[in-house]
Amino acid sequence: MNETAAKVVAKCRPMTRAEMAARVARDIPEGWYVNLGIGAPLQVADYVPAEREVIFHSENGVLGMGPAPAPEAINRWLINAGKQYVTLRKGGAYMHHADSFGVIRGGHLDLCVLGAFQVAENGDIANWSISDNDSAPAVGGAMDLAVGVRQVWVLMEHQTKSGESRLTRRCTYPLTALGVVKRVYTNLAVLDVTLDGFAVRDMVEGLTLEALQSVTGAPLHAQVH
Amino acid sequence: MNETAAKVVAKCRPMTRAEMAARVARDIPEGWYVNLGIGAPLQVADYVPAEREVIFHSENGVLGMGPAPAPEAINRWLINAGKQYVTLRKGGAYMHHADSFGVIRGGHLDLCVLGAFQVAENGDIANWSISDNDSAPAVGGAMDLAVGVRQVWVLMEHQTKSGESRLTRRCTYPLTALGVVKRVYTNLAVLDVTLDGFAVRDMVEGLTLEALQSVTGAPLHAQVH
Amino acid sequence: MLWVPAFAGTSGPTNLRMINKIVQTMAEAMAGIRDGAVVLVGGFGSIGQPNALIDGLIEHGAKGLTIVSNNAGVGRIGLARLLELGRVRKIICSYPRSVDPVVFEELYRAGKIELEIVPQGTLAERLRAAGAGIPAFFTATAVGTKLAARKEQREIGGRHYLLEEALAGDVALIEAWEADRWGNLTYRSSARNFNPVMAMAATLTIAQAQHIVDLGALDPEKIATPGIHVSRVLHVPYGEPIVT
Amino acid sequence: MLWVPAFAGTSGPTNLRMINKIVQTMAEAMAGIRDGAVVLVGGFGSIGQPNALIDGLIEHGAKGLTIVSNNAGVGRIGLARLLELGRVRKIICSYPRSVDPVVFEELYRAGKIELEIVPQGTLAERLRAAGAGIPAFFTATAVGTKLAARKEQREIGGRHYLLEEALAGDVALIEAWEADRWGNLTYRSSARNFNPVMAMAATLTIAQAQHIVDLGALDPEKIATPGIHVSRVLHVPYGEPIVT
Repeated sequence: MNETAAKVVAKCRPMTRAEMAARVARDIPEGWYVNLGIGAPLQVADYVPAEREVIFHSENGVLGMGPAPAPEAINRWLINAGKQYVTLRKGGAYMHHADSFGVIRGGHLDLCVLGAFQVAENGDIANWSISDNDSAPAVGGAMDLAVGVRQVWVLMEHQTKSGESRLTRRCTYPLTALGVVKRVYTNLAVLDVTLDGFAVRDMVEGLTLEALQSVTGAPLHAQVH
Repeated sequence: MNETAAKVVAKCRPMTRAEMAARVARDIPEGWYVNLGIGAPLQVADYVPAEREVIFHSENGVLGMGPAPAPEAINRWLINAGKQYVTLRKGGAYMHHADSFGVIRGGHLDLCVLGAFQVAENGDIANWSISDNDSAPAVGGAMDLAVGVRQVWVLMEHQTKSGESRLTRRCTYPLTALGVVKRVYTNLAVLDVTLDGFAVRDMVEGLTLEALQSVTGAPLHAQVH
Repeated sequence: MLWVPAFAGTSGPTNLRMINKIVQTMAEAMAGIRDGAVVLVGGFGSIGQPNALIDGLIEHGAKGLTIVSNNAGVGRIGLARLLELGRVRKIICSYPRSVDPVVFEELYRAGKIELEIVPQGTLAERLRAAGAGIPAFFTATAVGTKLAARKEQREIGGRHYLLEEALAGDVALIEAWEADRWGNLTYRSSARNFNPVMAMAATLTIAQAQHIVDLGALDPEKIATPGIHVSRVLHVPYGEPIVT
Repeated sequence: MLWVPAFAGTSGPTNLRMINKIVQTMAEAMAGIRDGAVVLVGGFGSIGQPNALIDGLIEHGAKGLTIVSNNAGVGRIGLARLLELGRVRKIICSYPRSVDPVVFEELYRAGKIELEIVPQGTLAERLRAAGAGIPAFFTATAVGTKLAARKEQREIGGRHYLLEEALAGDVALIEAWEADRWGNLTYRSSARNFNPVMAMAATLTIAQAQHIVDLGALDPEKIATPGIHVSRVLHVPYGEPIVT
């Protein structure tokens, strides 16, 4: 990393988790059917205004999921894929697991927002295991979502805690799916995955393309609007 | 056909359609899940006493089908596979076509009673088309039922109108399924399909094995009880 | 076309940009159906059959169609009329026979329509597979019969099976009992039949419904087709079906 | 064992030889489960999980089991307890991690339990396939990943797919909301999850239900598992589940 770039990165304020979730929420068109992966993506639902009709799906057979209930109004049989209590909006429906994954694999959802360890410039995603010798690998519904949903967006920190880029030329962690990611939201930028690799759609205030490149493990292109 | 045999056949009274249906009904154990093929087999339901719980399934998504309704109590959305109005018994349920054939193909039904053109001594059945040049072949659910249900019984006339045996060494009509028939109810006899071929279980009064053999296109064995 | 502006007069919209799949005219319901489309038509015989939408399709005028339906029409109305008008290139069904299959049989004998006979359970499963993202599956149905011709066969666990491919539609025509503006559907008794699997198997799913209800009025445990599988809903309160 | 004599005291039997799948004791519910059985266990986390039946299986004592379940248990109770007691040879699941997967992880690290990780949608579909008489199907899930190892791959219509086989159980343990004597079941909210597909995938399906209702009390449009997929029902009115 050259020094100027490093200074630029150091000076800008990365987005918080909440800001990242809000940014994703802002970009979801009204009327879309959306699945939110467990972890950070689940927060996205909190930032879609209630009067805007985005229909959330949860792998465990809930379509039309609403926000967390008030403590006195919890339905103890109604959870999301992250095993948190949720509500059902008017117009919501329940289905069994095979039907629920039929919705996923059959390409009926417009969007899935997933967390990830790494995303490669060819759209590959690694989000379920950090090693081939994982002590207890757990895949859940990630692979089904990644291949089945029409569009996959990833929400993740730009770098690991030790400073490595999570955006890479090729994934080094075990893959979840090949070439499926269309967009990445990080704490520093929003990037589209194009045939030419990562194209920067937006950056946090004060950041430059050069500075972003200095903390990114794959070549960046300026977005053509 | 030798003359004595012919006389014996001519003298005995073949069962009527109603008697054949009643005979099948008598042999269905209580608690069985049963599908009745369109045509003559549909009549079998009329001969199971109401207090005996046999659960009838219809391909078009009805489980727990009851008898025909009184004219003033017809539900115009409730028909059987033969497109006749039926009723739903207490405990009945509706399902869509894929689930309904999941019940069939998944081996969940104890018994299917089918009509047929021919049954061979190896259990092959031909019941959907009488020629490879059929003007408009129509298979319906016959092939699914024949391979999917745990036990297939056939209900048919012993001979064609022109006097040919419908029980044969090998089917000459287009096949519905291979080696699936376990029992045949005709207007003359009840026969099991065994590894050795047809074994006579019962005959109409006055008939002899020799006489029955004379009108049957495959070797008959006396049933070992 | 998942999202369309709400129309005044439908079940209490307060937000003009909310999801509203209910259309007001047959022309809107049929918009965009192209010549050559694969059209899935619900129903088992006349029960659960979307007769109004079939008439709408006749009016719409699309031709060169492939029709997927359990039956091939009765008499000279509805599906039979669509065939008679020469709009159908091919029909995929399990049971083209009926009490009066005159139109289909005339066309078939004259070589003017292609017929693909599919066992009823295989037909239902191929549609469900298309809806569920399963491109192909094995089934024991039709092994050893002439319907197995040119199909891949495989022994699995000592039994023989055929490979069958998913059957997707460009359009599905569905008959429902109740519907809401999100496209959630219920059916009545045995009128459910092929409708739910066809609804999920098509790109553009159009439902006619006897009753339009407010969002939230349908029991979420009882919705047989969730709205995600439905593109448009037309209110057609025609009353009782007639068995043909 | 589709037919068992009715017991006095159940929902109004007048015919002593009628179908009655309701059993009165846990011992009857568990009767016949053998060592080495493949046991499907419903639920997604603790919701829809048949905890009473799992405890009954522990009491019953069968060992060398293969457990098929989305998760691998939490803490040291229920499924985790079954594992800890050494009764489970192999577990087939999508997500063995939990807030407290201590027992599973200990056994797995010690090489005392075999693990087959299956993507959640593939797991649900393999179970559904077993129930629906589909021996194998293709899916795009897991193509190009290490979970594709040793699986047959095929290109269909320009896309790559893996062949997955049906997953049948000897036994299924199910949690339902309501049940009647024919074994018809309803579920509550998201507690439906794997239960309906597991119910249809096993030879012996045992359901625990919070409510036993009279035959005919369940809406036939709302029954999520028809009784044909259920062998035995045990009344377990335990109240509210706790998320773990």
